[in-house]
Amino acid sequence: MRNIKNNWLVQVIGFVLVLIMTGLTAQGLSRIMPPYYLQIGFFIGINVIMALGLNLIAGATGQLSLGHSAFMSIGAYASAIATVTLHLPFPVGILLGGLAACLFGIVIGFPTLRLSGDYLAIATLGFAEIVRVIFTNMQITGGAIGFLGIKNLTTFPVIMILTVAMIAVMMWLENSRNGRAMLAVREDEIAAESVGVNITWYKIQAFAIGSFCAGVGGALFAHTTTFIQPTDFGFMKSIEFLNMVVLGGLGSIPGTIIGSVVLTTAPEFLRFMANYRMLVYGLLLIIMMIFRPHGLLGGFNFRQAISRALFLGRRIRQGAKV
Amino acid sequence: MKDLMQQLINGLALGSIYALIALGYTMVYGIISLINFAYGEIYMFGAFTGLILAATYKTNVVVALLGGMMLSLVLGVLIERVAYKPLRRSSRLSALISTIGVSIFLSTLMVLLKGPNTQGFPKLFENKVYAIGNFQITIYQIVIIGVAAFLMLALHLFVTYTRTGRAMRATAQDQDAAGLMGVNIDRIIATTFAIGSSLAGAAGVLAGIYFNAVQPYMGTMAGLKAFAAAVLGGIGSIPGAMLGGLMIGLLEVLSVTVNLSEYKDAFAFGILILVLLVKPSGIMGQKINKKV
Amino acid sequence: MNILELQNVTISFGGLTAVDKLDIQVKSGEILSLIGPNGAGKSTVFNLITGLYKPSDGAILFQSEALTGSPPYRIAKKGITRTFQSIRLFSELSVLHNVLIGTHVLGQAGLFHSIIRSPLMHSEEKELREKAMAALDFLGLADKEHEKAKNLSYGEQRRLEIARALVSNPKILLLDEPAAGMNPFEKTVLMDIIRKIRDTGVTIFLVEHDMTLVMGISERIVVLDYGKKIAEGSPVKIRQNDSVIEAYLGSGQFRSRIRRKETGAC
Amino acid sequence: MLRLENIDVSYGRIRALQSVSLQVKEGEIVALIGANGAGKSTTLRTISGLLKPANKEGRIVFNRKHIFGSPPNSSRTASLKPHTIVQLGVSQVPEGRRVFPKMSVHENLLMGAHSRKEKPLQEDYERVFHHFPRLKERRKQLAGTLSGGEQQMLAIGRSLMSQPKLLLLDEPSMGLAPLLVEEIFHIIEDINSSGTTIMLVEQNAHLALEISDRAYVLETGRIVLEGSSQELAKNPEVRRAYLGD
Amino acid sequence: MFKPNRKVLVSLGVILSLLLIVTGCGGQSGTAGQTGTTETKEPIKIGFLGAKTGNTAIYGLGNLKGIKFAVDELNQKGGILGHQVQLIEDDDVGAKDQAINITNKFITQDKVNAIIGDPLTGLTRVAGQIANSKNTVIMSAGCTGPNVVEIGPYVFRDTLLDSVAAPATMKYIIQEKGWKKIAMIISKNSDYSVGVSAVFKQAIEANGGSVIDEEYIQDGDTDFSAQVTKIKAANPDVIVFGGYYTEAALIMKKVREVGMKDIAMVGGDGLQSEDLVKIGGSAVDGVISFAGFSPEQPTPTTQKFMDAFKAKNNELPDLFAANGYDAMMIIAKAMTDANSADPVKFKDTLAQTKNYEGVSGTITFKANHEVIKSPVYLLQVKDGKFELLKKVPVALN
Repeated sequence: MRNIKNNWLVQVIGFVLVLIMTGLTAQGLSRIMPPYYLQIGFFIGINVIMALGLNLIAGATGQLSLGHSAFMSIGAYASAIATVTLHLPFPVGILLGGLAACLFGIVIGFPTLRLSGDYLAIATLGFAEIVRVIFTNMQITGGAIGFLGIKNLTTFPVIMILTVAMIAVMMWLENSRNGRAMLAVREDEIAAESVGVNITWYKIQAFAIGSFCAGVGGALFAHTTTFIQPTDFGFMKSIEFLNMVVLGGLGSIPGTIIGSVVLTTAPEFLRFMANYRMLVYGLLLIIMMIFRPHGLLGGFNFRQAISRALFLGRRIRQGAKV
Repeated sequence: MKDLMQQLINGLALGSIYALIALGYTMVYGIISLINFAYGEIYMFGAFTGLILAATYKTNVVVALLGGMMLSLVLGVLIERVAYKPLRRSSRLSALISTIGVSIFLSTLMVLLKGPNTQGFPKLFENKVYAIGNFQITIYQIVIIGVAAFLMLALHLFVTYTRTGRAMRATAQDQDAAGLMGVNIDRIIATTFAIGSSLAGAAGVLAGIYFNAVQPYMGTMAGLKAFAAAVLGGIGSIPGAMLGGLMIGLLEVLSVTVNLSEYKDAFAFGILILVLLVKPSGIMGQKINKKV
Repeated sequence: MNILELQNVTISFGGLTAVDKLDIQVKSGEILSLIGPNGAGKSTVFNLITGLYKPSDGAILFQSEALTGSPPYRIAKKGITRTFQSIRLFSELSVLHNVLIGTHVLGQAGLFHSIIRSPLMHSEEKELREKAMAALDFLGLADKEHEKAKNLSYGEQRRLEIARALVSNPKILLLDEPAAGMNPFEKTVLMDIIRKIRDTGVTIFLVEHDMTLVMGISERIVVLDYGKKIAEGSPVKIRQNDSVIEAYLGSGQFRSRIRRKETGAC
Repeated sequence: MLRLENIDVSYGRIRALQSVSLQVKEGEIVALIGANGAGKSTTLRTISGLLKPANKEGRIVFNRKHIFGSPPNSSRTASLKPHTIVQLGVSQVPEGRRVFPKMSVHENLLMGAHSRKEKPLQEDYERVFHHFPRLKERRKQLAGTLSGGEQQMLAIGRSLMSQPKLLLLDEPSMGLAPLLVEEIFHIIEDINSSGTTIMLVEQNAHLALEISDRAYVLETGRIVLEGSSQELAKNPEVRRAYLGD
Repeated sequence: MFKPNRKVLVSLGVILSLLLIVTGCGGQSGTAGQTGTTETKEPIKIGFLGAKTGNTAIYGLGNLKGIKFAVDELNQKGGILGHQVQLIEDDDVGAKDQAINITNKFITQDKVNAIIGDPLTGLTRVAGQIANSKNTVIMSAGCTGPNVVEIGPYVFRDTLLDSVAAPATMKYIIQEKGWKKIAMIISKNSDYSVGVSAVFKQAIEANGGSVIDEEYIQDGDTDFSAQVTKIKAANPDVIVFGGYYTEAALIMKKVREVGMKDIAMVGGDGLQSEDLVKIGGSAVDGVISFAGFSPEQPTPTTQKFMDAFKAKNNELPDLFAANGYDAMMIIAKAMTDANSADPVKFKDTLAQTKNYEGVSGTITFKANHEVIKSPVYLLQVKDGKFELLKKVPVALN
């Protein structure tokens, strides 16, 4: 039993099977679900991927980034250029989008990671503004007029498969040597260094993976909306992703997912508020932070809770023996 | 380049407004290390207050300015009470999100109250143009630069020589030690919010007069630029905020002069990043020692 | 043989010389204590050894190899780990995770292996977990494995820090006031643990204030005052050293100018 | 003058102080000794209001006024803030001096007088300069540029500016050369004999027991011994643990 | 964990009551047309897609006012084909993802018969894709950029297109006014401005003018002193600004301030708003813009609309309100003519609209159902009012 569980091949096959199942389920769902709900599902998927990326940067290694939408825009434009201008297939477009964002994440990461806390925040914010201005003035992106003619290639199965894969990878990562080192950087940089963790490397890594996610999210976004403009990736967009991560519980993967779901659907739920919707949205942010400053699931670890429950059970059994 | 001098004056006027908002950022940051994203909205609120006073109640400039400052002050204190004070002991990120909530709330509220349209500012006094040599300066520019300079000077004197000002500096340097000296930390924080907000309010009214445009979302970009200015100058440093504000104002204007106006915003933030890389604590900021 | 050597090490902060031309030799396999009044520069010495501070002058040799200029994580990889005076745990993480992070230098599996869950990663993970549990067991923390680090008592936190530093099989362990905040019973347990660690071949370099502990387990003691070494030798020798007594143990020189009246205990 | 009854203090789930009770009488010098991490500074920080006791039953009373806890036959629980406690006449010289580095010596002294609403008089300065003549020469200098000893003097002088009835000193000898330590401790005695009650946290037990009238020994957040300093200095346990015998 | 104390609760209470007061103040702005009276027939549902908050709310709310006015008018007359008209409004905040969600909601949840919006080209393209694929008519009352009606037979717009009006305007100022040295200002972050400016530029070259200075601004900017200083140094005959009235008014104030007393600004119908004069005051005197109608010599339809609108809303309609009104009315007419509110049926009738006399101009849909407004009016501000300068007929093909 244990052998099977730990067999690598079995795990890989299992993972692929799960992805295939997800794809099939999604395919089925997209036939029977009302388009409105299906469409919201699209954006939940995209936002989960985006927020998971930011969670790795801000939640796992503790670097406040206010420029997540810039990486999203890089991914969106890169994938659009790949599929429209270069006629490459969509999966290649997604990959290129992710890699382009990842590359920028590393390039920006190296110098700016010397900065810490709020200085990093303002530097990433500045970077995002610069990226936006450059896209506004570039020929290949269509400038302010926008990038036209992107095909609607993002299907529900694609989103679902990528989202599930991303969640799985994030959870695996969190529970590996590599992921633990990232958490250590967040918790205490000095202590982390003193046990041999190269903090710069893990910070860059977080930035690279986080921006890769953002790039993938951007690619999916571009091929959902079929048309992108620099104004789609403004400062408030970065803030939205930060809200998702913090609202759910910074550093918690289930929290991030819940945060993304809540904030993606909130505008829809709040539609009945008509004109007061954004007003309420602002208020909700304040009230949430006051009453749950660590987020909805802040300080709550699913894995730990489960293992603790099991552990307690074991202890009781052992106790009975003694 | 013969209009360089002219552009410098334009930049100085613009920079004065950034500097006034940046002062609020920097003061609050200096004391509680909070980036208050709602400052841009306080600036917007100040501008609207000035507008309402001038347009509806037909007050003169001085009343509009003081009224704008006073009401912004009240708003600032209210924000501190509601959205920041309950979060003093939570993580700074929660406080940050809370201020973002305030920012969204205030700008939306203003759209609901006054509509999204840009509104002109009633003419409070006649604008005159003085030609000096081959450049000119308008009364508005003189007033903007003058009032901003006066407020900054007043703030400097207040912080340097008054009992409260001293307590503010002490709190910024060492909050616990200041408490042990009998400084009421809660009140100092509220005072800091109040002063910062009234300066942002003043900036709003001045911007209303100078640009003649008041609009519910005017605070977002101005707030970001002022924040950049505060960091550029060295966040927590009052002279730094003035310097940073003026620099960003001048820089924007100069980017137009050298035919790169389309990259105007990129310039401001680009320089900011460069400065941070060379001197991570900003131009006049103190170096932070890594504590072990 | 000297495992660690400080040669003429000097560092100053803003004009204040915190460590002044310091020479210390740590012999392989010994328990060496560094004592001195608060603020004498003891923790600074540890920070210099572990690379958190760069000395403005002098050299630090580990197994005759210069450490100076290496970043802290590389120094840890070489086999120097430490605890901190003000406990620095990964406080939101579980006890087990804290120690697992301590095994970082033992592992190989990087990002790639983590993401594809390779067999290498699995076997390594298993090995590291066993090691971590062994370390927790050794320090008597095995039953707290799922507790968050911040919820432990002072004494337990100190022990967890030791477990974290110890789990990577260091050659030398730097303990910065390990007994601070412990009660007398915990202190005796700690002394035992330190001796046991040494017996596994790990050199111990210790900063401590508790004289019972210092005098009880040290083989040699170095006394620091004002950033300078003022004495070095066996516990017995140190206890009799006049300058040590004056600077640290209490001079007895200071005499109250006002005759204090006898007051009864209340 | 000052009375602590059953005070518990915790950081998170860690209990830093456990039912600590002690008192300081007018005119005394009382020392608090113990190892690092035993809870000495925590005690002083709690008295000054920087930390709040965790238990409602605990009580801190200064000159019949409740700093914390509810007076008998009253349901109102007092929990004064640091600035109010200073106004009552309890001033603390914190560990590590904590002078305001970017302010001049003069401004630091002014900060010391902050709790008194009126402007400090020349004689207030004179009293400080009487104890610390060196500060007078350096009035205009930034506190951050002073030497360690001078900073300690400034920290004490700053506290004196509030005309405290009770002065709390946290590790005044920390990081100072022996000669300087002696100088400062003599000044502490002088301050005491000119009428200020003193409570002293000191890691150097010799010094502490020599200067004080009475002392408390703290161990892992509990008071394990108390008595007159002379008796404690003879106590074999104390001698072994803290005096290096 | 934070325990809510009394002060916080009180403060929250204050905020909430503040919110209630505000809500109360604006309470009348519910959905129009839901009066329902004695109707038994299913109402015809029209979705309004646009921003009601956010940076672009100014255009969305403009549209909405006109549409509501039209809906009220229709319902008073007994609705369309005997059905009352129900307007469903949703706020997309100017964001594409929200626009997509709302469009889907309109079509599949609310089952609207037609959508009016979004005034922004970008969002119309995005929403148009969805509406077209789901056979629902969408008509933008504001967008001017390319690649909109090409999406498919269900996508319409009723705006005056720059490709027609801009060349005519440039021809007039260069050849008739003789202003050859031109300074251009482009708002770089506005697709409208970049789009219309490109057409302007082409036309300038075609008519023998030259662009001697090109300055960039951004929508939302308020300080134009630097750009104006440079323009003054370049000494042009005229300033061409493709953009919106807010920035135009602010630029003109600065232009007059630095002493360029007589120079005119020429722009597109983005300048058409009462606010141009409200913000700019006397500084905007002489500003020339093209438009689909002339407020000074309005057709009876336009005049009637303007009077009634003013009576109701206490302000003159702006371009977006007029376009919104027309969009609703053209759709209503097409439904009536087709005798069906089914988009599949009435979209063809709609595409055949010829010479419809709307309040924003005379509207014709070309063979590819792209909109043409003819004639184009050139207007000039004089003493705070737009006056007719010239009427230019446009070929309908």
